[in-house]
Amino acid sequence: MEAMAHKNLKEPIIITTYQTQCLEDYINDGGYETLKNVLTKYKPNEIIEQIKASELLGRGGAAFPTGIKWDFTAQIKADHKFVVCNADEGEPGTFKDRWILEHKSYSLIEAMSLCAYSVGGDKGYIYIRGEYTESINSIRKALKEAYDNGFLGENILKSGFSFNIELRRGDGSYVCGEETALIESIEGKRAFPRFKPPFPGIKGLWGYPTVINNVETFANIVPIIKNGADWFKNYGTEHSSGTKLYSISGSVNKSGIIEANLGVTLKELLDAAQGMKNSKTFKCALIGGASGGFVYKDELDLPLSYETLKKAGKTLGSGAVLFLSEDDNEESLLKNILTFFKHESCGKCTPCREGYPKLIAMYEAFLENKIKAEDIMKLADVMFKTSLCALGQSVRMPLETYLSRKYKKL
Amino acid sequence: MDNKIYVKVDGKLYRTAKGTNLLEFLKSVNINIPTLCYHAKLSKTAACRLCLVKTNKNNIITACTQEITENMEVITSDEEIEYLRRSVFELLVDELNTDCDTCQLDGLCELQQLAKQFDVKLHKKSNKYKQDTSSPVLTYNPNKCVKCFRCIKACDEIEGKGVLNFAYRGQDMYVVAGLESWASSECDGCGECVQVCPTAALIEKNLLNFDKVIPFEKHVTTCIFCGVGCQMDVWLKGKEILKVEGADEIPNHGSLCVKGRFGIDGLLNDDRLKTPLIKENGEFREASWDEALNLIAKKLTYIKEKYGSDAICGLSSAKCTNEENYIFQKFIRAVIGTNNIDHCARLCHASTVTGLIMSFGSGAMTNSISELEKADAILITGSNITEAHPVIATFIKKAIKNNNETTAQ
Amino acid sequence: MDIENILKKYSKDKSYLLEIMHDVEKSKENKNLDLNDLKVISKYLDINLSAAYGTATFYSMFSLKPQAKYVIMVCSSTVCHIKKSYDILLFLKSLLNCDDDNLSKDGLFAVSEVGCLGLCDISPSMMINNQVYGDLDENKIKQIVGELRNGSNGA
Amino acid sequence: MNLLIVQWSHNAKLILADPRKIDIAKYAAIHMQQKNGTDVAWLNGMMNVIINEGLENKKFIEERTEGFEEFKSVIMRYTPEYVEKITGINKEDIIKAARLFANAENASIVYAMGITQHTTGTDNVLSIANLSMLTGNIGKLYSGVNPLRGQNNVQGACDVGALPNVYPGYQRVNIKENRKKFEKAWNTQLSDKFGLTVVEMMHGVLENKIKAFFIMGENPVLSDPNIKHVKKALNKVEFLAVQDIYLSETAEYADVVLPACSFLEKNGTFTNTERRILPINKILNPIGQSKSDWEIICDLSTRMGYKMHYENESEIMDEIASLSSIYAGVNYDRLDEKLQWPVLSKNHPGTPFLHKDKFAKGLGSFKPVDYVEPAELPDNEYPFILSTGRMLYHYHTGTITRRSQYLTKYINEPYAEVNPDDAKKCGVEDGGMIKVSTRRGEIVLKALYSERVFEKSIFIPFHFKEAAANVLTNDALDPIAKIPEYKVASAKCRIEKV
Repeated sequence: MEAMAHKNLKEPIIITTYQTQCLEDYINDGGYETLKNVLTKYKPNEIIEQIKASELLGRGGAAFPTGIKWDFTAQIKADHKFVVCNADEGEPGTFKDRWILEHKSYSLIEAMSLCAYSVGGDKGYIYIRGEYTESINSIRKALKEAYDNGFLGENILKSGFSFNIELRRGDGSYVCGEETALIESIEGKRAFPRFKPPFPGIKGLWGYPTVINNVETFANIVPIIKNGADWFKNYGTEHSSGTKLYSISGSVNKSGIIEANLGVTLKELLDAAQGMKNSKTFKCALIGGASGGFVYKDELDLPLSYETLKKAGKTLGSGAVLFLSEDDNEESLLKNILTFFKHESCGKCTPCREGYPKLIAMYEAFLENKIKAEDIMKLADVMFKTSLCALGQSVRMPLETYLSRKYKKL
Repeated sequence: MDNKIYVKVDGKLYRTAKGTNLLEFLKSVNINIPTLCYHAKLSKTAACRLCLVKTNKNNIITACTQEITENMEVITSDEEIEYLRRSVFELLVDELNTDCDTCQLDGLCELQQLAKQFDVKLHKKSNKYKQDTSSPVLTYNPNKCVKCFRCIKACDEIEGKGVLNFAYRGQDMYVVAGLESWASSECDGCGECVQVCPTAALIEKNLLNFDKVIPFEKHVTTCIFCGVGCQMDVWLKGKEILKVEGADEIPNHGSLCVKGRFGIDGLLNDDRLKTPLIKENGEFREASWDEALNLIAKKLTYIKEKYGSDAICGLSSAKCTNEENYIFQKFIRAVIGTNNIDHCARLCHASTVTGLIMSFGSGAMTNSISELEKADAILITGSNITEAHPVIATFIKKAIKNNNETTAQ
Repeated sequence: MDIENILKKYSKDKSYLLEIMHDVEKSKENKNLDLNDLKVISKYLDINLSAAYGTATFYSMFSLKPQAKYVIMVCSSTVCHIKKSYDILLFLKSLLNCDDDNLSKDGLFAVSEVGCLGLCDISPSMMINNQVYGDLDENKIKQIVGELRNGSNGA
Repeated sequence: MNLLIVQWSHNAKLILADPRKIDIAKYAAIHMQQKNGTDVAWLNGMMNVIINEGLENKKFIEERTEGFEEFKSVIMRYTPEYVEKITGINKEDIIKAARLFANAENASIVYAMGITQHTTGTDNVLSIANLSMLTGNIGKLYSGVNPLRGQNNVQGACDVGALPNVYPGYQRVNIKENRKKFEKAWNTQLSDKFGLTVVEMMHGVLENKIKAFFIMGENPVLSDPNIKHVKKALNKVEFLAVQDIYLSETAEYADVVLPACSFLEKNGTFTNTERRILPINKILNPIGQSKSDWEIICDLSTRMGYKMHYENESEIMDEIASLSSIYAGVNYDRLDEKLQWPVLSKNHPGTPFLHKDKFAKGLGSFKPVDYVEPAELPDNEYPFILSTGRMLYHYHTGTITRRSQYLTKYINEPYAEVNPDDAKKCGVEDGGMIKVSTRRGEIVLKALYSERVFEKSIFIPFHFKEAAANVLTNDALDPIAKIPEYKVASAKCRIEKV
């Protein structure tokens, strides 16, 4: 079975391929052909046009149109441009990038090279969180093979195009998933997010234009260029094209990664995960990781696409879906989330640094009925509106989606 | 066509250059926006999140990170903005030591002024963190630190030293020099960090000898520790010197080196000469001005008459003022009657004067210090500039560092 | 590999700070960076000491305190939390006789909590040095710890 | 180099030529570590490359200078290969530096006593001037020849005539009109003979020509080369008066000592290194009976029968302005303007950079300069090169800084920077005591291992009286400027463990 929409995907498929790919298989399967084709036959802007036409949205969580992002960088003149793959998958409940890194590493490298060719990049970085030792090993191996076989380095496939990729490891910091923090980290510093604008596409690594995309975003590139934008748009919804890898976990019978069209319903995902474990009842799901929102029974038919969730006041985020049964406790899960964010706050901006410890204290007081839900939400709202990066803004959604349901007044 | 555009602020129309920093613009038209991490000499940080405003483009933003663009409309104050600013400020001070009663900088502290503005009471005695007193010249009290990045950036961007950093993260974060202590670091004591600190987190050690800095007097003068001529503000409490700060004027624009900022106590040591001294039988004894001056006058007159004017020499001083040097050379020439007058310029730059007069006709530095910041190439030779002229070195470092981050436009 | 040999692998590019610290820590018997390591690394990369210190203390995978031969990171994030990771943690600590610093009595293990390890499909999970373990229960943990103590596991 | 994003927009490259690996080397695109005392050679080498590659500014040379052809004929001998042999600088670096300098739109030269304090000091300066004219980097913004003055008012003291050959405003004493002008203004007769320079004065005492010394605020016992010699002179002189704020090492030799007040206790002006006239303001009352130096001198002068009276410092400045064209427009009402001289009239805005359109002397002169060895070179007996200079925490002879409770916490004892390899060979530990000796004397001090200095070279800061570096230095003089060779002439020294 194949993922990333290579074959016609009709219904959600739980991924069962856990065999490591080798370069020979990849090449036999048409790997690096796209790159060869592109380097010999296409102009950079033709590739960008195709990505634009595919309407691929960034899969890291912010869902920014990838083609437009590339175009920004392509249009800037600079001595250097960088292409960065954000493989700092730290969002709790998300593990799809890990799968791609370990099983689709060649495609990832090919995609980064295509990106570099399109935007005029000369150096790439894959930033993988340090905990992913297997992923690090497989990317290392794939990089070496790519260099050994002329798919990377100077004068790739004798096209005159040169591109190098270096692997960088994270060392335990959730905020590195934020693109500017990740850039600081690659530069060897504390991962303090930068303010935006300027966006990395204009001023990124060492001040140079930098395209930075999530692993899954890059994983979509080769298929799109290979099969065309229209093919890609066959999948998904009108505004969220393509398929998505959903990380399914929690009290279900079959945890794992499910590939499905964007717009798949929660119910369909639950079915693909073979229902709730031990025949328990579905209580709710936390969608989008720790910074996502709770979805309850009455929303089981909600299509999981970027626009529908946004409309419902939630977010698809990384596509993580944590199923909770009647036995599971959202209240303690929220405490866990708050503690996690407090631990990961980088400390740069006031609301996040000082807000989380205070929020935890308030939440505890709330659980003891000492304060009202509104009081918590007030602080969460301040943090949401005033924090520098998403880390400080994140907590409002899980709190709100839970509290507003339980304490209707909100 | 100029590049001026219109910007509407609280309903009022202004004209300004496109790309102007919004916060700096608002400050320039006297609209009061609370700030803490912002400092005119430093790059923007956007850490304190106090300068919140609303624009028609992005809703709530920090003014310090916003460039003015076409058709921009800005609201600098409404109920929500005031509420958010105050809320952020409350979060900021919540865990800090804000015991102003025991603080030397009571009345001068920027945080205190903001608290007044927000009508937030400051009184907390938090001493969670250990102070770092290991530097010879300054003390860091993390309990009073608002994590504004100013000190870190000043050390890096103004001084080009980059000695400071934050350690740990989140609420546990504090400023660190070197490995755990100031004394272990590369800090050379210039004190730029102290000068930009908005609270008493970084404070001159000397101030710890005083209960309160206020009331004090501030006098500007010119530093004496090298040829740069840094302008310094000397803070006085009665007759005692509290501290010295770099004045934000030509040529140093606020910077000083360790000598200027922390060395002038060396001028006021107890063993200063207080009366004239006359040597008798190999020992000095105190004398009156009349006695001493009459003795000198007598001796010099005698020697002049006996051996001639050229048997007398005067050594003037590069540490004295222009007026004093003038008077002294006039004395040697007009009163003694000789040109035997020289001073230590002979020992440092006589060859400059002779050489440059031969080549150009004038023996002085041809250009200005501040111009160095805009040179494309700088050749330094025979000058250990970071030690002998530290403040000029900051200009040069800036010019060069500018190069490390090429803009990509 | 000692620190000098690790440094040789890297050019003096300042951005290698994290990479070098990562390798140095892993190479140490007690899996920690000490102040002297930071000094050597700073000198090599020509960066200020505080840049090394500040960076080392920012990232939670680095430890300035000595850890142990086996560093056990128990995932405590959302999914594992739902799957009772806290019980796993308590069990491990009591099994290993951990002190207040979370070091086992025999000095062989250091136990800590960690954010999501991305092993949510086999939750609850943990990582010991470079090895991952999922679907944990008390028996499995006993077995893993036993194997490590006997040296029959390559983690 | 650090942790934060800095948005810079400007471009500058640093070329450093210094035997020591000083801190600014971190920023240098090229660091040429020349052998001490070979500056003319590498400068000529750079100019050789510039001319050979056609990078010189022909228009500037043509329109603004004279003497180019003769100069060029000397330069042509200084090929990078030849210069490499003399200086030890890699010839590629010389070529790179030359191109970088010549191709820059605005190139500035900054130097200090590493260039001037040589027996070839004037030659070095001439070479620097040549380089600036060759590339047209003089007489315009962001360029120029920029000697950095070591003391706060070296520039001003020279400007107002504390020199043996010129009156205030660099008006030569041997020119009759100048003398007449000052005789008239001062209402007296003046000598037309050049006076003695500092080192010559000391020699003069020993040669029985000088009988009395009046020293205002200087400390030659520590600051002058070959201290033994200075002490001998001060012991011998018939009468010595010293005016200072502390009982300095020099004041100890005095017959009469007068208490002056410090800059905190008086008004006046300093002229900084960029010719900027800056005010000092009285902040404290004078300590004890101390008085400002000018008041003391005026009083003395009056007692000697020449009445000098000024109400205040402002009146003195008015007199300076009336006699010196470069200060003509300076007065106390304009001090806030912080003017740079020449300030030619009351409305003149001052001069941020010199030699615009025209050099002070008309055409700029290329002066051909050949490399000459330093006065002393290492030999078997004294195999090290000794260089002296400043360090951050102390100022000059330490009279003030060594009394600061803060500065002395950083460092408060003499030391020598010694190359670790040398030190180890001599069996000297880091921080161990060594004896450094030259033909003129010896001192004992701490050795600090330092990779800043070459092998076979030593650096000693001169601030510390306990082991005064100038016991060792050579008082050999530059023949024109009469500046002593602090930087190399003292080159022969040896270190031994004590």
